[in-house]
Amino acid sequence: MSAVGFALAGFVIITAIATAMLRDTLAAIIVFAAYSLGMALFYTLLLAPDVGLTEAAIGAGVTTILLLVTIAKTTRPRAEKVFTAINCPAATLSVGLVAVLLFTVGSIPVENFLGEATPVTGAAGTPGESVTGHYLQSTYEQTGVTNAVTAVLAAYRGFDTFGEAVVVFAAGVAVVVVLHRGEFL
Amino acid sequence: MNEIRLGAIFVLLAGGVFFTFVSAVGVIRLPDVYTRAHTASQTDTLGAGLVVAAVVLAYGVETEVIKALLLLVFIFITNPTAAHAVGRAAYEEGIEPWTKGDERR
Amino acid sequence: MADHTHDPPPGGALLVPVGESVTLRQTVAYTMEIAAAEEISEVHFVSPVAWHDVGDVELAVRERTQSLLDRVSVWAEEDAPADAPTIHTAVIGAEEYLFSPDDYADILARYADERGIKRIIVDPEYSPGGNVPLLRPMEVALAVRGFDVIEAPASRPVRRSRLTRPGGIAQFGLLFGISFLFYQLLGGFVIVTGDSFDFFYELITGTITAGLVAGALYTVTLSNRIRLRTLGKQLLRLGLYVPYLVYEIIKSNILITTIILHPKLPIEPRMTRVRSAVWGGPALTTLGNSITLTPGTLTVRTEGQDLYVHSLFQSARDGVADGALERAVRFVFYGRRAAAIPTPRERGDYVELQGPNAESEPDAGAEADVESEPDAETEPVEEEPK
Amino acid sequence: MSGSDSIRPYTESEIIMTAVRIVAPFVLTYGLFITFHGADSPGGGFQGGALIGVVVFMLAFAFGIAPTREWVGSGLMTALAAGGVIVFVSVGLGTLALGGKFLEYGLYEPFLGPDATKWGMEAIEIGGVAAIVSGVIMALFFLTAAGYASQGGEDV
Repeated sequence: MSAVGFALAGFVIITAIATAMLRDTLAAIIVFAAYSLGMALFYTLLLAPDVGLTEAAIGAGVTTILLLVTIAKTTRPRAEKVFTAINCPAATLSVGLVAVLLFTVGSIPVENFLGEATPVTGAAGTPGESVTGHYLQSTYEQTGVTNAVTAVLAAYRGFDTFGEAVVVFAAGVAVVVVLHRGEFL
Repeated sequence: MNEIRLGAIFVLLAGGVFFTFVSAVGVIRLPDVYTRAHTASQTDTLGAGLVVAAVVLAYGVETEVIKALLLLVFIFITNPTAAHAVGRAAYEEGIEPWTKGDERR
Repeated sequence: MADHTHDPPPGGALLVPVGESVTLRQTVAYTMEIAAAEEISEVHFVSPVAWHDVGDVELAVRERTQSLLDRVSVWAEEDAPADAPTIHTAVIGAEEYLFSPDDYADILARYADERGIKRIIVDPEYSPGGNVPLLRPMEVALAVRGFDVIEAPASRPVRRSRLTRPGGIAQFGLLFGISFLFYQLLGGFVIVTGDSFDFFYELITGTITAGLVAGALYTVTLSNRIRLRTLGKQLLRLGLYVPYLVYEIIKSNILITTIILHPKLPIEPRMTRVRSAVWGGPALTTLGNSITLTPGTLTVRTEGQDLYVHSLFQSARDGVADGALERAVRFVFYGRRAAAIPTPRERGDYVELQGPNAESEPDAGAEADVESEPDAETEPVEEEPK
Repeated sequence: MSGSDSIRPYTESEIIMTAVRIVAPFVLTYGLFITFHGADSPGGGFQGGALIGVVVFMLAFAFGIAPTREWVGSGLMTALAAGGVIVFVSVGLGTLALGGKFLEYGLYEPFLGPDATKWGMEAIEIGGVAAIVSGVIMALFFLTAAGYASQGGEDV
């Protein structure tokens, strides 16, 4: 990862922590928008422009607006302090969970009990690599589509995407129900 | 020729970064929401403009150049509008502009 | 849930929570109207105050609230009918930590229950927690507690242009063309350079897109006053204007950079008002945004042809007063002959609202008299409650 | 704010309204472009749908939420969100009816020619995902802005 990548990663982590710790909801929303923008850049840097585009449009744009409308309609609690106190047990638990996940999904190479380095997911010789390679090699001839991400979403994992789309729809319906409205208005 | 182009790109990028940096300094140094709205949007416009100019120079004649120029057009429409929206919201809220001698920072 | 510790007053009573709001005066008038019509015997104006501000600020808050209540009771007496109801004012919640809408509803409900009040009138613009919007949840909370909550019909009038304007086939066609061209531009003109599949694909999707865009927005984006010839000329002159604007931007950017980096920060911000000699949305927007783009000046508000410009230093202000940009915008929209016009300062259309040369109330920058007369040249406006 | 007898009307800004009028068609075109070109370049239904929804947000901020809601209409949002699900299911069930698996686009080749897979994916991206996302985003915005229905709170 380049220096720009590290700088962006630092920015993203700082804004993420600030979002969690700010007591003023409005400030937290604004910092969260900055976080989303940083994430969008980060995804683009990692050659995932599709995800970056989604993050910029949904994370920085739509979510911010929806959250702002929500505090405009409900309350914006006032804060005497700028930052909330850290809940130490919860913070420890979260950090521990993230660490365990990082090792188990293979984002960080560790030595197993035999003294061999476990491979990072997607690295040469791992199952992840062969799946990635398979998609990248055969997507075009199988689907006629050059963007492998779209092919995975719409063709190889079409059923999952269907579920995802229905979840989005269900979320909308749930809001209608929660707000006691009979229709989508 | 190539060195000249590279140098020009470098100068434009450096200028863009410089003006963006100045705008960030301005946001911190200036006293109130109106004066900050000035610098937050305006110095940015030139910064973005210079960076886009560098992109145009780097790509040469391609369709990407037209896109970059379009980007500039939209920045020139939306950026001042956003600054105006910020200032307007402050004015509608009844926030009085800072004047010289006012201690409020 | 309202358990009555007192008998209700014979003629009934009204409770009105009050706080700083633009529609407070109207709410008081409405309350007294109701009181007169229904021969109410008691009206309570109550100000819930949250003591977030501890220490010496508390006293100031208390005094401000008391003076507000005094003002309200003076208004109420002005509007009172012959057999005036007794007017009570009170500050409540002083010892409590008010936070959520429920907290506000609780103390209001307690006050009302103690005095047997069943009806509450709320001011639509009133927000108890300062800039914390609580009104609707508070109303709900009060209604749940069994009160009859009435929202006073006072509202801040809103003037705005209509979203859609009448449009015809010309507007549709023009927008269709623009959208189609933009679509092909985004695709890098694959329609020309690509193979037959690309051609059909871009043609079909482009047409669908342009059709959707034009169908959805042709009444929004374009007005029926456009004429292609004028539009073409304007675009051509806009092409001449842009380099000039860019030059101005660079010039003032360098100026503002030196000011920001200057250790003493030599700024003299001031609000000014310019009655510009341009009218209509596009021209006004071009002028307003050009003023904003030129560092040192920021268009804060538009009222008809009036632009409220916040400027950072004297030379920027002089630029606005001398109207160079205004002249250029007039050239773009109305042609060369329209550009020769006296400067705003010569016309007397330039007013400083702050500083030593301030026109009216010196400290009234934000709340200066900005009453708007309906302007003949502005877009059609409609009145509607906010 | 002192209690002045007359109320200063709230005027929407001419500058913001005009800027939105100008920018809106380009954003909508771009949103549809991204939706249509998800197969060959970054983009797709989710991203495009979000941009289409954002156009409505822009109009709502410039012209007021209530007028924009009337202009959009609840029917359109319902049609987009529910219609999207129906389109998605239909494309999938269509292949089942032809004797294949769910979303086995290749079976549409007799009707759509050799690029059937691509057309099928376009159909679910555009008719399905983009429609659902744009409809739900608009609906969420207007629903949240309108607040609870129990208070009859229609004014925004």
